[in-house]
Amino acid sequence: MIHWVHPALFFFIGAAILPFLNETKRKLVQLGVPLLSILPLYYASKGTHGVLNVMGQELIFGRVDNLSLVFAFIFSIIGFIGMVYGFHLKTVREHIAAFVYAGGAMGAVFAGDLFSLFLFWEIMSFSSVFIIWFGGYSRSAGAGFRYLLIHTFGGVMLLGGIIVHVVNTGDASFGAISPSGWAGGLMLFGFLVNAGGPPLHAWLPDAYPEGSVTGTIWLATFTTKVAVYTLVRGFPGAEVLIYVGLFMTLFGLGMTILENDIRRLLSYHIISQVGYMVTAVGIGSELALNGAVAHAINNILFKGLLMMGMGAVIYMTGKRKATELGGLGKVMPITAALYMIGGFSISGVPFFNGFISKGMIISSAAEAHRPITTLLLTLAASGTFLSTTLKLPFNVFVGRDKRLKVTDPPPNMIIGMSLAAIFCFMLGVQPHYLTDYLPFPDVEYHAFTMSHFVIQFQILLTALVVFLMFVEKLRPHETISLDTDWFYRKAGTFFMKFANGPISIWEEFIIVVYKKAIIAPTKWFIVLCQKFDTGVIDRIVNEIGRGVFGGSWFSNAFEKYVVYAFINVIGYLNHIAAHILKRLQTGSVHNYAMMIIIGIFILVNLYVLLGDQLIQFMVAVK
Amino acid sequence: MLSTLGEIFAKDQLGFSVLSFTIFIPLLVAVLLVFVNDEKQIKKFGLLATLTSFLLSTLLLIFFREGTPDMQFVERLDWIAPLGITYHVGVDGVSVLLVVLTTFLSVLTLLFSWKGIDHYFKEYVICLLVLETTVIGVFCALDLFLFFLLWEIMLLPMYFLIKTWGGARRNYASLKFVLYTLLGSVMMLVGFVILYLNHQSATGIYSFDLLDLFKVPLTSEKQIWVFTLLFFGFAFKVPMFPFHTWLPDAHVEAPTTGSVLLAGVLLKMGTYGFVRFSLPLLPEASTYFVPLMSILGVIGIIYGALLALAQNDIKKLIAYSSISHLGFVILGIFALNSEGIQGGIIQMINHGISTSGLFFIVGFLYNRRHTRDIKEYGGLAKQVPILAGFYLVISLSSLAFPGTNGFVGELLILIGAMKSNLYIAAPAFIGVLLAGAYLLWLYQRTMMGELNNPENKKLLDLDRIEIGICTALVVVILWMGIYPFPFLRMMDSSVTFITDRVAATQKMAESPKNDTLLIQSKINQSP
Amino acid sequence: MIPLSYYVTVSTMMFVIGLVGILIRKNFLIILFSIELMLNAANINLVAFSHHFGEVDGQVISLFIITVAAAEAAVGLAIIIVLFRRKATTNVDELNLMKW
Amino acid sequence: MVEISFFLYFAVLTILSSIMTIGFRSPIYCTLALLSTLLHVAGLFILLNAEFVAAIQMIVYAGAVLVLYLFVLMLLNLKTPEDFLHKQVWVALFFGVVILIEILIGLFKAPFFSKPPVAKSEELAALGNTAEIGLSLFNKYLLPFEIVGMILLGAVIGALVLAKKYREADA
Amino acid sequence: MESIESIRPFLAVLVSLVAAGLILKFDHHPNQREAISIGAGIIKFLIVISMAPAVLAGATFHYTLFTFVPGLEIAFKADPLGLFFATVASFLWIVTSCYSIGYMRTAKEIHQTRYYSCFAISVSSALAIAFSANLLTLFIFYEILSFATFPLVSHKGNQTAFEGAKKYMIYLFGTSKTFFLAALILTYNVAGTLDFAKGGLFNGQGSPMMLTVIYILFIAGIAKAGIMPFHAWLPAAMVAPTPVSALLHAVAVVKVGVFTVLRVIFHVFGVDLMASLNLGIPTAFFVSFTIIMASIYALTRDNLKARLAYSTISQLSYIILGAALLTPSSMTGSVMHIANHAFSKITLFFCAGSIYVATHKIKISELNGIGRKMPWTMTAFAIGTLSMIGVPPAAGFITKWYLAIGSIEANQLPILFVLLTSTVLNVAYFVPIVYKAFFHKPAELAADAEGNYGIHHDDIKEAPYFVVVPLVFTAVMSLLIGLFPSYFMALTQAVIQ
Repeated sequence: MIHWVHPALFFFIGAAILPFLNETKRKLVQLGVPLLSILPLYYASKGTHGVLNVMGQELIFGRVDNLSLVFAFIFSIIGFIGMVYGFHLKTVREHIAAFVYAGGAMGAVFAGDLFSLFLFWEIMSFSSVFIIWFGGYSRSAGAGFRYLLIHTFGGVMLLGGIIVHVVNTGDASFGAISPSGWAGGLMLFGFLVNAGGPPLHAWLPDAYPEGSVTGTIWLATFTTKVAVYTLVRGFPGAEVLIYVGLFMTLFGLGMTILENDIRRLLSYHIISQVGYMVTAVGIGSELALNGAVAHAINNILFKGLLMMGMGAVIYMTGKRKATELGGLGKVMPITAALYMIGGFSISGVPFFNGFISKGMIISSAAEAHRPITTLLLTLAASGTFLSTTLKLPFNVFVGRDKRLKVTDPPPNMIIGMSLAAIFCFMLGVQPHYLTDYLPFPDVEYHAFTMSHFVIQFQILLTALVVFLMFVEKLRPHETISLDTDWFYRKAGTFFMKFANGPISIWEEFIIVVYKKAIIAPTKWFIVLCQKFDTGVIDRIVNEIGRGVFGGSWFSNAFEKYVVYAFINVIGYLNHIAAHILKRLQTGSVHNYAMMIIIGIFILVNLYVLLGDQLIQFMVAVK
Repeated sequence: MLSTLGEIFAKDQLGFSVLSFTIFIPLLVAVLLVFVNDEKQIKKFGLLATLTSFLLSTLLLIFFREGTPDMQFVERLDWIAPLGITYHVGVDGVSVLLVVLTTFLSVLTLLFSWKGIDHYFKEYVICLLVLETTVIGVFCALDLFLFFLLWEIMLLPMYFLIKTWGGARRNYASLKFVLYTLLGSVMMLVGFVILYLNHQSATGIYSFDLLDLFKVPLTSEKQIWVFTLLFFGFAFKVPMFPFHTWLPDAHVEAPTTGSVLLAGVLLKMGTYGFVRFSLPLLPEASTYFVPLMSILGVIGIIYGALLALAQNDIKKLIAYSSISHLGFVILGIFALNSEGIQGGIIQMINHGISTSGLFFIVGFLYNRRHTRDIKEYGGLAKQVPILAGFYLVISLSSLAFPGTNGFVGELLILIGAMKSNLYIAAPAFIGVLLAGAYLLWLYQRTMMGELNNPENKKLLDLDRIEIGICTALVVVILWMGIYPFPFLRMMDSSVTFITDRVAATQKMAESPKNDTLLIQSKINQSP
Repeated sequence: MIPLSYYVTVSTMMFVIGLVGILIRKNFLIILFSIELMLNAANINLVAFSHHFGEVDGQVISLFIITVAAAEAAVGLAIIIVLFRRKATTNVDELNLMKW
Repeated sequence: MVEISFFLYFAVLTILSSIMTIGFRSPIYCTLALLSTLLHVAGLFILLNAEFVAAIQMIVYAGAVLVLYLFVLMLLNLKTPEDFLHKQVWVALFFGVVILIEILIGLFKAPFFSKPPVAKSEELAALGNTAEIGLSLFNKYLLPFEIVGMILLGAVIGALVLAKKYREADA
Repeated sequence: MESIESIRPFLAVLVSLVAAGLILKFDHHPNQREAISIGAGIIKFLIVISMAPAVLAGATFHYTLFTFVPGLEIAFKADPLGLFFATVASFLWIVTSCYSIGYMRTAKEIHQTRYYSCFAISVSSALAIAFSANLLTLFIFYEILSFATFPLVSHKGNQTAFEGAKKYMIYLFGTSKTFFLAALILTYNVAGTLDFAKGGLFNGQGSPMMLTVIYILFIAGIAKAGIMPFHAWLPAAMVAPTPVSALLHAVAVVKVGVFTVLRVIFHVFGVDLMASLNLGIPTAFFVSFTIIMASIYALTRDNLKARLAYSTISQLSYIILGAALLTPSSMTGSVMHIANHAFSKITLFFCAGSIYVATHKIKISELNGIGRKMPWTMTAFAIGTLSMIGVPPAAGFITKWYLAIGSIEANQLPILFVLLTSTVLNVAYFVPIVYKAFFHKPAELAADAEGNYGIHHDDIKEAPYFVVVPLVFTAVMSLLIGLFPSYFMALTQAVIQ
């Protein structure tokens, strides 16, 4: 006997073969896969299976225990229900995404170590976003994108936490983790993002209403519940979760009362319900954990039912705002009835499953001696009744008749809803089908006590009275409920502005810097250099050259006026002397005689005066 | 006389005076050409002369003995014996490549001149041949007087080349060229004479012989004086900043062959002078002047490059790029280590090849379009793909693209310079960068983009001779770029000899008991 | 005894007079006279020294001089006559054939 | 004292007549003054014990040469010019005086100046002896004597040739 | 470590050089030409892969071509890091060659011969860089690569292409010629050698100050790695034909950049020296800035290739970040990311090219609904996207995983947050493309700036097989590497040890 076949495999294989099948076979596969996936769950033996060694890391794909099994079961079941509900659809891709999504959720639930958990976690994120996109509303794409962003953010936080954890402890197995420190903190944050925890919860009411009618079932089921599963697994008894959970519960509730969009209202409701579970995990007692798990499972069922009901309304009418709807009870009686079953379940009306699980959580809070927590949770239960079970159906199914020409939805939808309703009721009256499979089956919890009944009825009646008193006030309004998504939408816009503004400027700046700060000054400098070269250096050279030529003028002048003048003067003197001599050449003997005499006289005198020196000179010359 | 001629033949290691033949064959043919008038014959003779010279010079490469710093192929002959002037030629690792470069480029220039010279063709060839003789002689001369003599004679043909076959402002340019060089060479002569007299006073023998002068020590102060004098001689020729302004003018106005020879070999004479004379003869002064020279080199690099970026005239651009490139050579030489000097020498060769190549390219364009204005061109690659291809390779070589010869030189220079002085060498990288900028920009402006100018649409691509010229250059570029080791090995021991000489004095300067203390203190004071 | 110097002084003065005479006179004859004066001055000197040293040589030479003077006179006069025949004057200044 | 008186007389007149020789305007007067000069010089010769020379002086100079001059003078029949002095007269006089002074200064400095004659009186007595002169002339100075003779001959012939009146055709 | 003298590294380089020559020869025979291209790619890949067993066994292949200048050789060495990169590059060349055939023929590009030959030279250079045994060889081929890719970038020959190519040149040459060359020379002067060595080549020489300067010069000089502020060339170079962008700007050029950085960090400086100089962490923070900024900027780009380009800038810094953190895990992630990013990003580029070929659309805003018409392309794109984001089990996750581990090992929590933020940003800029392609209704046709109407939505068909098959193949590969990373992981381990 095979001990272990990973149920996610069915989904993945299904997703893989789906595109290649014709319509009949495809529908068969659609229904068959979730059913088939239940089989291995039945045969699964508890323990660790499917250990894979990748890159030196042990990946545990199959840790089978009560906690994982019970989630897996419900995933299979709701998968089947969802497939039935969406049976009529001809689209393939949505189903592929749904299968991958479901497979991811399955995988995450069975993941025994943090790596494989993260692996499936991411698969979930990336497949679920397609479901939102397949919604086909104008806002789907944007909402899906935001959804994906936030989930990626949560995912990376988780990854960060995982890494820190693994590095710090050297242990990658997924068990209880201390919520303090970076590792725990980041992982907790990552889980809470998926659980719709504040302040990043806004993805939930933002994205879920934009999914397709059928797709929303899957959405409402997997992401948050896997998150609850991981919280239960990882952070049982983390004190902080109580406060987070309470906040979620009340905040979600508050928003439901204000909300007009019917699926958005339900989405807030999911937050509120998950808040219960988170609180329970925070309380951390065995009962509380049981309650959390039970409530998660119930929630999957009744929330699926509610979503299916409203989905049917939307599917038939094409309208999604409470103000536009009304009086549908006459034309869609089955839908209305089934919806009411879901409504009763969620608000904890006895004999419906919510009664059990909510009771478990509230009593665990009481047992933990947390009166305020108990009180607030109780209050929230009445609020739930008020909004989901009374206000919304009243406005949609009763209320002012808008005379919409619709009928009940196609049978497969009815069947899907019915199946869910049956489960709700069945688990409400026979809770041990559930409680036996809870992680702590030994814990005794008796839901059907008198006090529980009484308290619950009181609460519900109070809520009913309030509703009747304020029925007019609770008429739907055209509201725009502000939520934290406003912040991150604005932040997104702002961020894009930032990206388009300063960052772009920075980027342009970098590019411009090269032009302006490097190229342009270089060009400028080059021009400067050019000027320097021609204007200064070359000019100096030319000036020197000119100076040299100026010098040549000078020397020319010198030559002309000094050197030549000297020679000329000598010439002139010579000339004059020659003239004199010529004049002396009189031919007159007298004159000659005179000259001879004077000459002799001079010579003699010279001889007399210089005779000695001359003699010495002559001697020296010799 | 006959016996001394016999001496020449006996001295050479090849068995015949290969250097003298290399040097004087062009001259002889030039003389012969006086009596020839047929243009074809002139071409034939000219080509024959340069080719012969080139082939002989390749013998130098083939028979060159590596691993010794000694002069090789030495020929020595008393010339003016009473004054100690000899005809003494020889090559070592520093000069042998330059000799071959000269003969090589001469062949190419002569081939280039096949057409484009429309008047005085005979005189033109004679000028080229005489120029070749003198330049080879300068690179071979081991006698300072012979060196100086050839150095001066070289001016003549160059002057005529610019003056007769030059552009519009040829008178100005040629005069500037000659005056500049003469001014420098006069100072150089004074420096030589000081060396000469020093040798005489030390040994009692008059000698201009370089190898003799090596043996005579010179006091530090004298070295500084002589260095300064020689500096002007060489720096004007290189030209170093700020003595460069003759170069753009001369290049722009000179005919293509003039530019080629001017850039290819004449400029090397300056840097060659530094390596041949300044460093080994005046090691202390060289050390002393290292900061100044390096800074001038770096300024030259950046300044030349920046100015090249500013030019609109292709030739002027390349002329300024020469200043930049020779700045590298100076930087390398005055790193005073073997990498730097080797790089400097290799860079001389590179610059000779690549810048000549660029001038050839410009010459091709000019022969076709008769303009050198960059704006007139653009998108030519489509019209003249072969030219564009060669142009690209040569440009890359010039900008020191890895795989071309330019890179080897620049790498070695920068290694040497960085080793020598990090902070001075660092700005040189800007020069490296700018070299890429101006050359590629030039290429882009001329060759790429749209072929807008209708005149350019009639351009013809290179003909067979032109392709031959370019191919020869590109082969050398790639050979030296990819496998430069043989060239480096040739000059290795000569360079080591020089660096050893310099290093020896540096060591001496470090030891305290020496008259070089003065220098040392001066160095310390210098910023 | 009359000292030698007296004679020499006389001779000198006479010589200078002859010299001056040559220079200042235009007449060829007077110039010849002046020459005679100078010769005589020389004669006086010769004879005075001859007397002074007690030797007869001076006198002998003075005789020669007288003889030569006579010859000179003869030739000179001949020239004068020729000149006069040509130029009809004895004025030396007019004999300027050497002028160039 | 007599001797000095005679000397003074001869000396002074020699000088004076010399000056007159060059100073008279008329050549005739000049000739006569020259005659005077020569005669007085002869007187000086006598004072110097040179009788023979004195005799010759008178005979040859005064008798022969001067007569020759006079003849020529007559022959030429010269007119007395107005400007008998040359233009350079002052220059000549200046230099004449200077030269005279210089020579005289030189003479005064000369070693023989104002020294008594070295000759003895008997030698002096013998000086005037013609025989002595003759002996000397024909022994010691024979050659000069012959030469002088030749000179005279040459002068005579020369004078003849010069003075000969050629016909116009010969000239 | 065993060292084998073998010509194989050089042969691997040579093959595509020869191919380039042959391609030029077969200028007018497109079929032969492209067959040569592919054939050379296959031979090259086989040569490369033939070295793998020995290298994995701890040996290295050496081949010294010749001495370049005294003391420096042109030498090739196939060590694990080089082989890693060589495998990626040579393998993707085959794929890209096939893709090019489809792309270039369909887009009717000009100068195809030039394109193929330059392509071959580029790949050859990339391989040479991968197998360089020393910095000098690396530098030479680095420059040749820059240059050989220039004609590819400016392939279109219009003004934009030239502008882009000019910028490309200015950046790459500018930085490499100044900083890289300076760093190389300083290294040589300090260490006396340029041969890569395990644990660095400095051997204790050089002052810390000097080494730091050298390191900074290296980082600044290797602009191919696209570290801010030296990244602007990359978007500009996207004017190239898409196969060029794909191979060169997802694999060869930019990877050469980061590969060089890794070489510098691992084999020039060595991990120990890096640690002792305290250079790693500052580098990590520096590139973190790039990661974030480039991602944010990618968000604002409407041009698909520009967005991919900025994504590349961001992703490249991952690799450097990993190396800079200097822990074993981070280095593993770093080296692995070379392959991961290569396969993923090339898929994305192929898709962009496919879209262009089929529709001539380049803007993301025009891609509405295109996924329905081109399902294969856009599915591959989605897979590539997932890998880029780092969704397990796609290849990108391995990187992210190891890098994150490394950041913790290095005690750098901020780095971890950078990685995580970057992941979110990756989603933010990639996912809209996917959902637009699949879920948005096609926009009304509007005339573009030149007055041409694009292809009507209904007329859009899937690109030709030569285009689609490679991109699907690489998409699958990027998944497979994530699932079966053993080959690359083994090489990576060999690098790290």
